[in-house]
Amino acid sequence: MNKNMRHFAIVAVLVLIGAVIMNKLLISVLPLPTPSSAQAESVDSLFRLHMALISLFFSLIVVFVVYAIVIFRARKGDESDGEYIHGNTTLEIVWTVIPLAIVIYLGFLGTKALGEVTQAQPNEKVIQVTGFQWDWRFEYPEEGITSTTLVLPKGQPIRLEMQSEDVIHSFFIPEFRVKQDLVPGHVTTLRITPTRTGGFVLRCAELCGLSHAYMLADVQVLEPAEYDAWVAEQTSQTELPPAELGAKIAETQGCQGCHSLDGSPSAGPTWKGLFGREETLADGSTVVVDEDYLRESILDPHAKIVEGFQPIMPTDYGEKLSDEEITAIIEFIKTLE
Amino acid sequence: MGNTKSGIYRIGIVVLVALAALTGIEYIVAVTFNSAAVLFLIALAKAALVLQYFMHVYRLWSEEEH
Amino acid sequence: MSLFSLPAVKGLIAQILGTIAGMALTTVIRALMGLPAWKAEPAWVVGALLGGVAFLFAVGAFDDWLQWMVGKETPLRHGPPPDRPAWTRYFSVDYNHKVIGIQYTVWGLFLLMAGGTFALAFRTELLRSGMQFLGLELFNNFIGLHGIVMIGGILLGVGGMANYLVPLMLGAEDMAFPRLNALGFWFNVPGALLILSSLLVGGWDAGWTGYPPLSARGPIGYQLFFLGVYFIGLSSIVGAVNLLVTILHMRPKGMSLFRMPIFVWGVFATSLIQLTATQLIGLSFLMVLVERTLGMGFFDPGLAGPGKALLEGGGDPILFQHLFWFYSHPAVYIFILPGLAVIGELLPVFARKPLFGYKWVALSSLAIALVGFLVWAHHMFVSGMNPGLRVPFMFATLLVAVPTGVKFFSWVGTIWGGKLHFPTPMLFVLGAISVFLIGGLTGPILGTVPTNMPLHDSYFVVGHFHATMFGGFVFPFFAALYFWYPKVTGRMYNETLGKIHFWLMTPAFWAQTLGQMTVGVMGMRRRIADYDPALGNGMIQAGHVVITIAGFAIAFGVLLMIYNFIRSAEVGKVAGSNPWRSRSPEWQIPSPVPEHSFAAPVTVVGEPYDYGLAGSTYVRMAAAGDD
Amino acid sequence: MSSVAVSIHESYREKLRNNRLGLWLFFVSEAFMFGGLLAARFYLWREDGVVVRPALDQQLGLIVTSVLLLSSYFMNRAETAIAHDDRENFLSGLLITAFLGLVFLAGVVIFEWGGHIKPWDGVFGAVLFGMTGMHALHVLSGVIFILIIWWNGRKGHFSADRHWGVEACAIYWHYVDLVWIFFYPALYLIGRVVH
Repeated sequence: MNKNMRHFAIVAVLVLIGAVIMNKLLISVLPLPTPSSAQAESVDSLFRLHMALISLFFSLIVVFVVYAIVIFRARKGDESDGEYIHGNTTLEIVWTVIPLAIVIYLGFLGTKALGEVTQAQPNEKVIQVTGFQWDWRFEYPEEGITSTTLVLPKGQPIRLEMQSEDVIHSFFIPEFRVKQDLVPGHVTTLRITPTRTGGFVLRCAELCGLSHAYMLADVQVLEPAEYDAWVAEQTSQTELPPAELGAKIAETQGCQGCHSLDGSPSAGPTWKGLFGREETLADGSTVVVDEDYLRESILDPHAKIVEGFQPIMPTDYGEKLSDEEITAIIEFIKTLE
Repeated sequence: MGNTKSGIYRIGIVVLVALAALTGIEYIVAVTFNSAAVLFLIALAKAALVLQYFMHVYRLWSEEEH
Repeated sequence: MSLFSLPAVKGLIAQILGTIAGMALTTVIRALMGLPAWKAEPAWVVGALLGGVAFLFAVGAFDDWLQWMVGKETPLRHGPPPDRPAWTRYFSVDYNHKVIGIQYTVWGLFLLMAGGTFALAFRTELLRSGMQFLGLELFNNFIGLHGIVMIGGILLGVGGMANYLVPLMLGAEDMAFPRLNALGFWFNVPGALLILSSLLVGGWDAGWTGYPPLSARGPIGYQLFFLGVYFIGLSSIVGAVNLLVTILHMRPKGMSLFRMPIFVWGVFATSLIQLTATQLIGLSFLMVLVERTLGMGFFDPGLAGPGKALLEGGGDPILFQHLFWFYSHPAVYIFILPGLAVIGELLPVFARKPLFGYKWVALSSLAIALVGFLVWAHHMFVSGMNPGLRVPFMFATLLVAVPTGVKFFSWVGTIWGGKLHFPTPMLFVLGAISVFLIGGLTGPILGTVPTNMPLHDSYFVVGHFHATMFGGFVFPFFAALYFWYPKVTGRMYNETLGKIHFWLMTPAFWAQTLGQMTVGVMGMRRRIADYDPALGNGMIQAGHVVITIAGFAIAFGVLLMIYNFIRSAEVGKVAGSNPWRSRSPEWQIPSPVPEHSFAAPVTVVGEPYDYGLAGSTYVRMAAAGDD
Repeated sequence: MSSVAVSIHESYREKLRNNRLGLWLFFVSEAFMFGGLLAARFYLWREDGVVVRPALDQQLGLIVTSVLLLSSYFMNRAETAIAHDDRENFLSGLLITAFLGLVFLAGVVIFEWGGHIKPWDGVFGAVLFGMTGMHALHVLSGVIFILIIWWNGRKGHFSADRHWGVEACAIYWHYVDLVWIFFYPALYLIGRVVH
């Protein structure tokens, strides 16, 4: 018994030293990106507590095991048995109850932090987020702006109302910590209060098909004054010439998710030099790309499939776009020599 | 009613009548006050009858003759 | 002997013919109904289904039951097929649980290596950012295939250990239903072939989770994937029925539940989950299958809106996730409970000391299995499900830590004060403890909703999951393979090669899992073919290099093990009946185990792990000479 | 000789015990699948949080439910008969059960599936056909099982002592009935009717 006590004393010291080292190690190999939202603070403090607990318990088990390996290893040729110890009910109860108390406390802290992260704020600004294969669109209902960049004023509580047009996507900006799926048929919400200005990248975090890896959007957090200037600039834009309007529509509709502008291969035919080109169709016939063909390909994309491509383009652009908008896109394609 | 053949037949008829009656009650409940909880309870009662008298669930934990 | 008379080959041919017949049937029926005769998708669905069934008939899995249907009785066949070489029994329907156990294990190892190969392929692609050689489509196919093929391989590995060991450890003659046991194995062959052949018809790009709506719109490969999983699920279910009946009813005299070897407890808990939860993954995939084939809109929101909505839409993708995770979370306990039980089984043998707190360890398996049913929605914290479900599922998830902790503390209690020996199986057990520890400890951080938000669907999850799988299944499975190898073959494996395997694989795995967690925290998402090299201040690239190299090191270690096993079966030194001085019943009979394992009925007269108690015995064979 | 006979009898009893437990475990397993379908029904058939159901032919529902209940009685009668070596009632009971099973199937396949809702009609169609289809598949396999037992029974198989095949067939049939006991109110009775 005395010998065991000495072992336990040594082990206890080693466990504490091990826990400190492990915690240092974990924090250095798990570098969280710079927290940039009010929500990130709640998440990060809980994260650090978890790291401390992981370090402590990891050290506890590993030190005991390694110590036992060193001290209790059988000498060469020693075929005898170890001590006949069956178990110890008191110990079992102790190491059931203590972890139980810890996890209940963790659950309590988690609930509290969840409340902070999802807490509704006064004067929230609503932004509507739409995800589709494989791009993002942001609408600002108050200002009447549609944008492909998510621009946010620093310090302003934001409520994102998010919808998907096709499959499940997920809204994730690592620096903001929070994440939320966009589900077809649902409107999901996410709250963010940006606390640091700068550029970030929004990344889709739910596998959504071919170009999932590239379903990104730029995010800009601006000082409130700069943000107001951006809003003014966006809303002052009137009456663009058709080709420029077409470029803007193509961007917000995510056409370039499948149709490149520089001739590089993608899921659909490139738009570079498309107008006037002769295309071979899947059935072997050929067609010269003119305005009628382009209009048909937008309204009824599966009518004529160019050889080497799949009939995967959505068929609902006729409902989404007006005639003028389709004409504008065609004008835009014409400019891409 | 015991273990005789006719006795078991008779139990079968009684269970059948009970099940039919419960089904009738289900229907009446549904068209009058339509309570999902009551309907579920009736279904449970019917299931218990079937389990006990038709499926002989007790044979699982009784050492019995054949 | 002609190759074509081998039942497995007959099965393969029948599967191909059955597929063609099913396609023809569909085409004829469509023509008769006045529809356009050829439509690829329904033709493939019916063809794949018929092909799988045809395999089972042709291999002979239903032979005896067909006889019973016409009123004939069939005696249980024993031994190798009478007019063929002995090795052919491994390619035939054989009713001996030891043969079936080996069939499971070998087919499982094959699938694990196939799944690993997919991983190496896309790991190499991820070595650098940008696309190198795979292409987006193939990349997405490979991540799904890696996932499901590995899962199939793990299920087969679990089945292999359980089928070989449970009857032997109980001192039972065989499994309760030998014919069902054989059928359970053979389901896996056409099932796995369906999954692998999905690549030929366009593959499927939604990952192994197959979430709709994405899975409801992609290529035909999805249908083969769903059907393949269905076959493997059937195998799980009939296997679980068999194991549960065996454990409950086939124990010899004196073998009370609390005297069973601890491995049997692990299998018991696992079988309870397999029996019940497996139905739900089958159902969820079946629902997507009919949504694609017949337009049944379970998960398609369609034109939902007030009024006529529910006739025209109203489906919900989140329902799929509930049904799917109801199986797929407990599934990880199916994988790890037998593995953790192997740890509990081997530690006493190599520590020469009783298992510390036997009852607590046994019941902790049951507790994990039961709590495991109440935690599925922690995969859905950010899915858009009812937000009110988050907190209860968070608490339930955190509770899993308690019985898992009991296991760890009991393992430490077992080795404390023992006389430890370190042959290869013991090394793998200790490796398993260290790896499962980091896997388990990174669980609560994912189970707590706020910290789950940044980590969900990131590489941190990948790191956590692989640590639990390697610590809970792969390391213990390898330990089991090395440990019972002399019992199965009668010869010892090469100890040096075994140790090289361990010292190669363990540090490599540690580097891999920590590397995955590191890049995950930097913002690396799961399941992406390309990543931003600027993440983590440019350090992410280095992380991926480490992960990839570690992956290849693990693969090399596994190849070394396979070589060791094949070579040692020829030249290994003869092992004798009990090289580890174990008390368990299977070690009290000759190696390799004879056709009828126990020459005489077994009686249990003591506790399983009374190492260090002089003069105690666990089992006694009536014919062994003692009264 | 007699000791051999006893041991064979013993082994039949042991097998019977195993078979019974195995079949019931299979029922437990299937219950999770049917339970999943029920969960889907209550998850999907709601409007603004209120449980709803489509307008189905109530008469048809009552008729098929009654037919299935009645068939369970005859199945019970057949099993009791063979347990008392009454071959005549055994065979006739089986035939009546199979016939009623086919009537049930006809009711579902011809009249219910021939109604105004089709599988591709939103969640009403999907759940209705999913639940009744899965159940009908089990009824069909049950009918085939009954006919196989009847065929063998006619050839003189089964006795009062040994009729596990009959018992298995019977409890399988009752299990199919048991599932319908929950499906009937879920499909026809619970919730507000939408149009």
